[in-house]
Amino acid sequence: MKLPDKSTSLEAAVARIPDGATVLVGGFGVPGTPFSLIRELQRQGQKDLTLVKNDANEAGMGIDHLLASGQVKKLIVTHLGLNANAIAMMNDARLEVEFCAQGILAERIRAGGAGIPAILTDIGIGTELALGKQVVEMNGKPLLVEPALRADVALIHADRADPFGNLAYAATARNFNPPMAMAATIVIAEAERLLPLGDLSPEEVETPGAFVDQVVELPEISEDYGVVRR
Amino acid sequence: MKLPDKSTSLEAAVARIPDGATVLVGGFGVPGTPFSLIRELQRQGQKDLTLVKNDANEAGMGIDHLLASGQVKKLIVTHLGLNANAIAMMNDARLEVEFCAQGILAERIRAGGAGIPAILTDIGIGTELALGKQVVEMNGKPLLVEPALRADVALIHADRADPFGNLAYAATARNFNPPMAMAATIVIAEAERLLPLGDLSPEEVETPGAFVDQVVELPEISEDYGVVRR
Amino acid sequence: MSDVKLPEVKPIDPRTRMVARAARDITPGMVVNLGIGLPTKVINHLPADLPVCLHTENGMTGIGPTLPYEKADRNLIDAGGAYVSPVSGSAYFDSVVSFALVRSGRLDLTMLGAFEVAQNGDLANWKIPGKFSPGAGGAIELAQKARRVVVMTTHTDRKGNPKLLERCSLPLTAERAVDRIFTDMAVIDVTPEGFALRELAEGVSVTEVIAATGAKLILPDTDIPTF
Amino acid sequence: MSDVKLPEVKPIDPRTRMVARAARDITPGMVVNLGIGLPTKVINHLPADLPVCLHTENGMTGIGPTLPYEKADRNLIDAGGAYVSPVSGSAYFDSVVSFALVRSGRLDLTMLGAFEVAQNGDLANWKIPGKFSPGAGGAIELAQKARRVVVMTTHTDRKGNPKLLERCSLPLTAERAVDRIFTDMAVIDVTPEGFALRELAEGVSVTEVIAATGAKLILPDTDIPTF
Repeated sequence: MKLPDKSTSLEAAVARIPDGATVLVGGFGVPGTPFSLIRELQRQGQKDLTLVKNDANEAGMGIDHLLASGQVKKLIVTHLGLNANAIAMMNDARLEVEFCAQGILAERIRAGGAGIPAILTDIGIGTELALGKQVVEMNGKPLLVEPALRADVALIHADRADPFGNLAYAATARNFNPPMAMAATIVIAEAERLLPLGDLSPEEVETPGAFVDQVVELPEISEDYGVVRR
Repeated sequence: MKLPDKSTSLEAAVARIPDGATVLVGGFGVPGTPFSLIRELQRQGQKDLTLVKNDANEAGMGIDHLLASGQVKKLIVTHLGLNANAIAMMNDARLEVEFCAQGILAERIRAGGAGIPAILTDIGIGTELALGKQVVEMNGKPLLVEPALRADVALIHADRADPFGNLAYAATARNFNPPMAMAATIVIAEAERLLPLGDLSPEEVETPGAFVDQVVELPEISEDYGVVRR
Repeated sequence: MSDVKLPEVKPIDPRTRMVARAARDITPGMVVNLGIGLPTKVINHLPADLPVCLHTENGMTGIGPTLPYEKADRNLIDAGGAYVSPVSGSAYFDSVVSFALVRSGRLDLTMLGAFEVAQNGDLANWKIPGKFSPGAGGAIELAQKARRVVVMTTHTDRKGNPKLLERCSLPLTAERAVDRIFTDMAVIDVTPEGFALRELAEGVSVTEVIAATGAKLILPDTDIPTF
Repeated sequence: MSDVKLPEVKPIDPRTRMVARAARDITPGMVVNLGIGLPTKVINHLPADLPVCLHTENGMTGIGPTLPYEKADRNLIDAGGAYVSPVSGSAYFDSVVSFALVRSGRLDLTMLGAFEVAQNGDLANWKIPGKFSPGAGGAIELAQKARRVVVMTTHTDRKGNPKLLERCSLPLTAERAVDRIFTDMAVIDVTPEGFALRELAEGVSVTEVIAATGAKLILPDTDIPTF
C-alpha cells in the first residue's frame, strides 16, 4: 500500500466547483485566506455562490473580488467590518448576508465535519441572532439548535502539504481552515509548500489527508498574502 | 507579562482531587494512559470516584488498580474487553458501568470542553444505547440528545509539556487526551518531559496551556508505559 | 504472451481464502478501517502499489506493517492493540478527529466481524446478553457510518448454527448497515430483496450454502464465480 | 524606608488614565481577552513580571508586543488585525479551540468596548440599526461567557448623551453580561441593585458622574477613591 496522490493544478481543482455551490473559505483577515484559489474562482466565473467565511476580507482583497464580479448570491459571515463594499451591497439588497456568532460559525462547520447534525447552545439567547431558531429544552433550560454547516466545497490555505493532502498551517493562519478542511464534499487546499510524501511528520499534520480531495502547490506567494500597511 | 507557572509534584496535583469526584482519564489501551497519576490516586485513596475512560485498561494495569482498591463507584467507558476483572465486577453489581459509543464519548467530552451543552446525533438509534435518551426532531428526523460530559478532574498523559501547561502528545497516545484536557475544572497533566518555557514551539502545542491547571514532570517512565507482550 | 503464467497462490485454509477475496474489494483511493480479528489480516493481501489509506479509530491514518515487540514503539498501536508502524504520509490525531472521519462520510469502507447479520442488513456483533457484554467500542459508528460496510465471518457458529438470519436475535450494533458478507463459504450481498449469493468458495456447492444460511438466498441466473 | 518615593506616572489624558486603571484589574494567573480599540492598549500598562496569559480569539494565547510592519510576520495577527509577536510559551490554535476556551470558562476576563450598558448588565456594542451593522464577530461569546466582563468606554457619546442607561435601546450583544465599567470619569460596578460608583477619575466630581449617567447611581457610604 501507498497513499493516494491528490496533487493537481489550480485550474483543475477550481474547475470542480459548480455554479450554485456553497463554498467554505478559510481565513481571518489576511492570514489563512486562500487568495490564489479565490482569484482562480473569479477567473473561471462560477455563479450564484453561497460563501461561508469569517469575514469578507477588505475592499479589493480576497472574496471582495467575487462580490464585485457578482458571483456571490449569499454570504454567511461573522462580520463585515473591514469591507465597506460588502456592507454597501448588503444595505442595497444586492447581497444576502447571514450573520453568525464567530465561535458558533466555527462550531457549526466543525459539526459538519464531524458528522454531527446539530449542536445545542445558549450563545445568542436574548439577542436578535436567536430569532427564528429552533429551541429545545434540556434540564428545563432553553437552548438553540444550531445545525451543522457542511458545504459542497472548501477552499483552504495551508502552509505545508503533502500529495496525500495532509496539511499544516502557519501561526494564526489556522483560524477557520482546520474545521473547514473537514466539512465539505470537495476539499481543495492550496499550500505554500508541497512536500514529498514523508516530509511532513505524522505528529505535525493538523488536517489528515483523508479529509482532503485536492492539493495545489502555489507557484508563487503573491502580494495578496503579504503584510497589509494600513 | 510572562505566562504563569503551573508545574507541581505528583502528590500535590493529585491531592486536589476530592472524594466523589468525576475524573476523566486519558488513554486508549496503554498509550496515553496517565499511569503515574493513577498510581498516586490509588496511594492517596480518594473514594466514590466516577471514572470516564475509553477502556478499563487490562487486569493489573492502570485504572484496574483503582477498581481493585474499591475507589470507583461508576465507570463510563466504551468497552471493557481487555479487563476480565472489570467485567466480573460489573456482572456482580460491584461496579456501575455506563457504555457509550466511542466517538460519542469523545464528542460528549469535547462538548464539555467547548462549552456546548449537548450535541444531536443519530448514532445509536435502533440500538439499546439509545434507550432512555431524550429525542429531538430536526427536519422531521429523530435525533438523540447527547449531553456534554464535563468533569471535576482530568488526568492527562503528555509527551512534552512546558510550565504553563502547553502540551504535546506522542503518536497514538493522543486518543482521548486532547479533548479531556479541555473538559474539566481541574486539568492535571503528567509529562514525560517538562521543557523550559519557549522550548515547545507555538506550532507544536496541541493543548494550549490555558486549559491546563497543573503540570507534573514524571521522575521516571515506569514499566507501566512499556510495550505489552501478550 | 498469453502463455506466461502468473504465479498463483491458492491458500488452502478457507479463512485465508476469504480474507484474500475480501482484500480484492479494496480499490484505489479508498480510506479503509479494518476491524479487530480477521479483517486486520486483509492487510497481508493488499498489493504493495495499491493507493489506499488505512485508518484505525484510535487515531491514525496510513497504517504500516505490524512490528515485533523488540521493534515496537510503545506509543503506536492500532485499535486492536497491535504495535504498528507509520508509512510515508501517516497522520496521528485524537479520538474526536478519528470519529469525525468515520461519521462525516470520509470512511469509504469498513470490514467488521459479526455474531449475526440479518437479511435487511442489521448487524449484531457486540453483545450476547448474560454471556458477553464488554461494550461496543467504536463498532456502532463504524457500522452505522462507513460508506460501505462489509462483514467477514464464518458462515456458521461453532455449533453449526447459521449466522446469516431473517432477523437478528442479539442486540443490534446498527440497523440496515451491512452491504456485503464474506464467509468461508460464499460472498453474499445484502440487497433490498434480501441476501443475494454472488460467489462461492472453491469446493463449496450452492446447496451447502443454502443449508448453512438462516434466510432465503437469492441465486443468480448466471454462473456463480468461485474464489 | 517609608520616605522612599516610588516613581509615579500620572498620565494627563483621561482615556490613558482609564486604560491604566483598567490594567490594575488584571491579576496574576488570569487568562484575558482584550477587545479591539481601547482595551488593546491595556497591554502597555501591565507590569513586565505579571504572570498573565493574553488570548486573541483568532487563535493564540501568549500575545507579545505589536510589531512594526517591517518586522511583522504576515501570518501572525490578533483579532483586530494588528501584527503581534509570540512570547515564550505561546500557542496557536484554530477558531474552534479558541472559542472552546471562551465558552468553557477558561477565559477569566474580557475587556470590551460599548455603545450602551444597562444597569442590569445588558451590553450593546455591535449594531446601530440603519447606521452600523457590520456583524458581531466574536463579541457575543466573549460577553456572554467570559467569567468577568469589563467594559471600557467614554462615559458619554460624542453628543454628550449617557451610555450607561436604565435599559439599552440598541440590539443587545449579551444579556446581564457586564460586571464592571471603566470610563473616563469613573469606575462603576454592575450590582444586583444597579450601577454602583466605586472610583472617580482625578478631577471629576460625583455630581458630574451622576449628571452623565442615564440611570440611578448607587453611591458608597465611605470616601470614593480616585484614579
